[in-house]
Amino acid sequence: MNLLEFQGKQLFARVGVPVPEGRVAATPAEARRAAEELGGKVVVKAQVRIGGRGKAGGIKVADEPQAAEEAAAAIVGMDIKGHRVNLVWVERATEIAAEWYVSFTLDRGVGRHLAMVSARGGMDIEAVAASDPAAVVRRHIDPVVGLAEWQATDLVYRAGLERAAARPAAATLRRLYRAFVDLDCDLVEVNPLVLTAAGEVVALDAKVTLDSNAFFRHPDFEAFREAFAEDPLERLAREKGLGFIKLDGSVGIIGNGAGLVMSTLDVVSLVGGAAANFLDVGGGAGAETISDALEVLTRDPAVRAVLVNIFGGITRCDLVAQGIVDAIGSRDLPWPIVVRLDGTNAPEGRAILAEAASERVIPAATMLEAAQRAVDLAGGR
Amino acid sequence: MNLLEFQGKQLFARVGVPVPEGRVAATPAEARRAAEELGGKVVVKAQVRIGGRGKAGGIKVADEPQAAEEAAAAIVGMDIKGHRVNLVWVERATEIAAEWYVSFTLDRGVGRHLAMVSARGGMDIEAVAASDPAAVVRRHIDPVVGLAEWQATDLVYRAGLERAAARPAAATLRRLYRAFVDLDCDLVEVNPLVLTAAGEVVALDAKVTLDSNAFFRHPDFEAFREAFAEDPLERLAREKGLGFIKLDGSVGIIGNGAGLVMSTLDVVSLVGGAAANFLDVGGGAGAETISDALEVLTRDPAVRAVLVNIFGGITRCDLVAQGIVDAIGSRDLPWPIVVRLDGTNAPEGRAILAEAASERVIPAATMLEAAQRAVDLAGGR
Amino acid sequence: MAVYVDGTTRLLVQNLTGREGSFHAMRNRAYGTNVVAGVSPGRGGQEVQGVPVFDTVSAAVEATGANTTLCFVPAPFASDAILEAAASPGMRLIVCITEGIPAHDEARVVNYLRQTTGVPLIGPNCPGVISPGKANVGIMPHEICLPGRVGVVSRSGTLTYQAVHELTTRGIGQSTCVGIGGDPVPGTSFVDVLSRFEADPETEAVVLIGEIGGEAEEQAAAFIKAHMTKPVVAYIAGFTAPPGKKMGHAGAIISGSSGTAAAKKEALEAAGAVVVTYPTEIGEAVAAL
Amino acid sequence: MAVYVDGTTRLLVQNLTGREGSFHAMRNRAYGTNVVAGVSPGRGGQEVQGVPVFDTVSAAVEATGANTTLCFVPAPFASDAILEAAASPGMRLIVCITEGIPAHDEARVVNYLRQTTGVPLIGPNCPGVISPGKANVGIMPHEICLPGRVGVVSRSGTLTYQAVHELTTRGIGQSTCVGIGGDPVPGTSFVDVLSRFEADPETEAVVLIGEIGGEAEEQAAAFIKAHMTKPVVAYIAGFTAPPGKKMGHAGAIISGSSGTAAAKKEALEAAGAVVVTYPTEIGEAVAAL
Repeated sequence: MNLLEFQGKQLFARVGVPVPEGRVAATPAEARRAAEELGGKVVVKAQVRIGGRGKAGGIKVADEPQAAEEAAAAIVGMDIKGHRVNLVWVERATEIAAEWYVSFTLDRGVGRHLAMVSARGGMDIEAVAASDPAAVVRRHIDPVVGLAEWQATDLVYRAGLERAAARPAAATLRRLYRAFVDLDCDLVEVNPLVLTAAGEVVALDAKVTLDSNAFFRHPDFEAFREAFAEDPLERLAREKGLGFIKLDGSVGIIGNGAGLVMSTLDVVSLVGGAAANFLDVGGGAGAETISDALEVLTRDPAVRAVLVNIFGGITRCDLVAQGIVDAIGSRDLPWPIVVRLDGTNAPEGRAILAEAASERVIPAATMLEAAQRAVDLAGGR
Repeated sequence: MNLLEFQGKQLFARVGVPVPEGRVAATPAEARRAAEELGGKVVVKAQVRIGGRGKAGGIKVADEPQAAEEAAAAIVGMDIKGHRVNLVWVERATEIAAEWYVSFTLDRGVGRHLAMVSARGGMDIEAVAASDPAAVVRRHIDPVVGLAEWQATDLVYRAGLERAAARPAAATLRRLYRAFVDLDCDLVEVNPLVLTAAGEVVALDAKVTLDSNAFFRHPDFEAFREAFAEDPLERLAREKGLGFIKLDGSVGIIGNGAGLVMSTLDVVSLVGGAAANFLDVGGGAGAETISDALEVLTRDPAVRAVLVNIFGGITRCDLVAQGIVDAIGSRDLPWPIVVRLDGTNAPEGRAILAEAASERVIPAATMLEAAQRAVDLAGGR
Repeated sequence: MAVYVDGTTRLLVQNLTGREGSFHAMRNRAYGTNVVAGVSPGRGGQEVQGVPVFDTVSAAVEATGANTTLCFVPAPFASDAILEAAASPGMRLIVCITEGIPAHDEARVVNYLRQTTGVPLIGPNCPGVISPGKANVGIMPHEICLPGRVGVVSRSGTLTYQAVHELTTRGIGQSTCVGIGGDPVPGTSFVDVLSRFEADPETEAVVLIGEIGGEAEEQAAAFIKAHMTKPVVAYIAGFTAPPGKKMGHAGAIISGSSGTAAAKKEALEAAGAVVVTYPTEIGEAVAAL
Repeated sequence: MAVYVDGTTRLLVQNLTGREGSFHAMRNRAYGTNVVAGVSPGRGGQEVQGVPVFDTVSAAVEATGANTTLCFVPAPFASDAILEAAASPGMRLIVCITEGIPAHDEARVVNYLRQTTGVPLIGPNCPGVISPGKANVGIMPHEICLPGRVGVVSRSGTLTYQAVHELTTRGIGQSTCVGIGGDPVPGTSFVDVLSRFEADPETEAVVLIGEIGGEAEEQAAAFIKAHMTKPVVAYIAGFTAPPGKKMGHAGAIISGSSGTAAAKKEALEAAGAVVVTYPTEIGEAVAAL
């Protein structure tokens, strides 16, 4: 789960990483009050879960409260790469002596944590990494023991961060790493981490992605969602425990397992159709889950036909069939459903569908056949 | 540093291990007040840093305050294996359903932590271990990752602790292990850890040995000493940073390195003498350390001659010699000093002693010769 | 002997008393797998359809000689259960079905196993491993399998079934099918399984099922090029997939251009693998080898 | 090639800018050891009598090809410094002089090294290792050494010197002298060193210096009995030592009757070693072999 900047900064403060003082504002008037409370020069920053807001005009410096109000008026409501800005973060301006880049993430290629540090922080770090790879120091960290003090120190000196600030910089790296691990983050990225004119190390930005699998350890993290401008369909799917992503086509896709659903998307595309969504019911889905998945698709007016592609393993095809029959019985589904069942209890599942004998349900023997039927029924592309 | 029971229990409380409520008392009147405050039946326990106080009569149950006062009167001032009782611990009596034994220590043989758990806790655990080794379950713990939840559970079931209490027992083991590691203990031993009639797991005793090398992480631990009845000579030596143990003979021993000092004790014994002490100045001793060591020995009236046995490495013999010369110059030392110097800067050291030309200083060429001269000067055994 | 599991497998099921644990343990037993014990702390002494349950892995192994474990322990406790299994003497394989284990727990456990016991872990978040006709350790629907000489390895659960199904419906049997799972830090990689297939006399060809993300397929391609003499047919899912989780600039810096379905297909083809476009082509491609 | 250190040793000194670090580094250099670099974070770019100082071990190794390190870092930071050295590619030996490292830090580091890099660690709390005439890496007073064919290994710092002194004054030279240190969890055990001496063509006999406590001498005895063909002369200190730290009942249960000087002497004699009573007898006993 990607956090907004100000939420990431709240987490940094928990582990002792200094961040500039600030306030959240939803309106220009609130931004003005925030600037008045903070006093002096402030920065007004769009809170969106996407990069590039600086170039898009989503960050403005304001010398006094009136300017902050005007900046917020310009930013709130902006569209940044499809993300609407609902909130701004107003924070005290920082006098910058140096800008660094720091991130902690998992390197899936080796199965270890990866620290990346650069003395050339700022907006264009990807360009720096591409043009001068040595400018971004990369070091793997053994997750068994974590980031040792020597390793934080080594990162600081090797990246060529300002020598006079080596101790606070290394200490900040260790705190950010602690946030990464103890708060179960998939990513902690600070760009820039700055050295202030006063010699302090401060996180000026915060890009934090939380591992939602670990929310059982952090029940308070659910509350972060309240500030998001979440798509209502995606919110409904999440609440039902379904993996859902909205797409542009007309064939609604329901499948079990991300790989099979991705493959179904590919096959629908290859036979000339386009998927309306990605919807993974996960492993071990029962009748209610399938029924819920169909309900989610009813909310999307772009859907013309639905393809249910299930290969049972831990999921039982009889329960899937029962869920389809239940959904048809309780709701007036506006489209035909092409169903392909194989694997655990597939014969029982096919029998349940045959017995229900609904004309809305079209059985298919193979994945390819199912995709072709669904695309035909949706009227092609 | 071995702690008193009540100090160990203070540490247990810090990590969430339940202990009975209690009070420290130095006099019978204080013990009475403690019993009055606690209410009901109490146990009055001698606070000494040695085992076997139960058998020695150092633990008494008191049904009401008057009995607690009488118990304290009997216990305070007792001598238990050479340890005088200055304090008692008055604690609320516990209704015991089962008594277990638990300890965490380092197994030097394999270099790993060792957990030992037995369902047969109580006073005679060593006898249990000797007669029925299987009754004490032993498991090594990898210090890199610590005591995992599964391992605590395994210890509980394998030791046959009461099944109904498996969860709180395993949780208590993990907390005790946390105390062992986070508080830098060489030993955490609870005998008995009890299951109460109410189903709670409570530490009824606490034997905790702290690693004084880690006191830089725990500056508050120094204060524990205030409750000890420490030998004044040993206290002085400790304050001077010297490794000192008082012994029964007449030859004062000063050496560098525990091995060399032990060897010197052996050689003195083999040539018919007896050491008055074990005194290790450690590695890298300077002139002042040697001078301090000699001062400590002046406080021991049993010393008749002193043997300084130094093999220089990180310690420099010239500084040792200077320390001896300084001590002779500033104090009237009451005994002859046999000095054997070899190793780093030994010629310089011997020259310094020769130049000082004190009749109190007798150089010796070898360790054996030095021991023989010192024993002779002390008048034999 | 087959890869990973066979007639010598003595299976322990962790959380046998759970709904999924008991369902799949009984399916595996019905297939011929020797299910010898279950573990559920606090339930020692009970039985699940004749299979004895123990409080701890160590007690189960001592009593039954279990040498393989199948873990259905819920995600918050699963990494601890894997460590428990790995610490047990004689354990030669851990298969973990559990999905949703926190990434940091998984990274710690996988690295710790590599550094210490070296007991292979398949999964987490995987369908397990089956050697058709010999043993099934996992949740794969064994009805779709057929004994034979093609090894199957996949990051995706249900796509594994799809691939096996395509083989079986064309009469092509499988030596062993391994679902390594799609989690960020899988205990077993494509390369681990490919090297076993290469060494396995009962395997003559390999089907590899990959998907977008990570570098596992690229690493597999490098291994195939350098070490495989047996032919490999591959399928990659996700050509039209929406972009996944954004990992900030860090993700872009780490992965560069790798990780896309097209890049993976290209790498595998350059290594000499036959890469098919539809899952239905898997069987045809193997038949054509 | 001698055991552990020789003419190919390229020595890095951790905390070279400290009082003891610079003193002993210069002594080692004067003896002929190739001291190539020092590390002191924050002092990179400085020099100590011509030896360049770096901020980090990785920078020092990259610039100088150091392959052995001698650590004088103070106890609170020493375990971190050991891990830093162990993580450096090409590092083949770590010698840690530092005394007073907390026992849990030491246990973690030693176990972690065993599980991962496998780089040998001598110490902590030890005098180091010297191959007379070749290299001295540590704080041993090399004036007392003589090149020759007797290997010396000891848990005790100053008793090592005493033993070497007894040999040299009788004209008996040493191949390598190793002080393994007397800490609770030494990085290197008697057995590790004995096995190197047994394999070393330049070593013909071994002197072992033990002391009360622990089981290291008993383990050495078992190794000598099972694997050593070269003669061993041993000395044990502590027959009249006062009882050490009481480790509760736990200590008594773990150690049983082992750990006393008498038990160690008995075990070594039963393994075929010559155990002498006075340190002065060490030279005589070796001469009599």
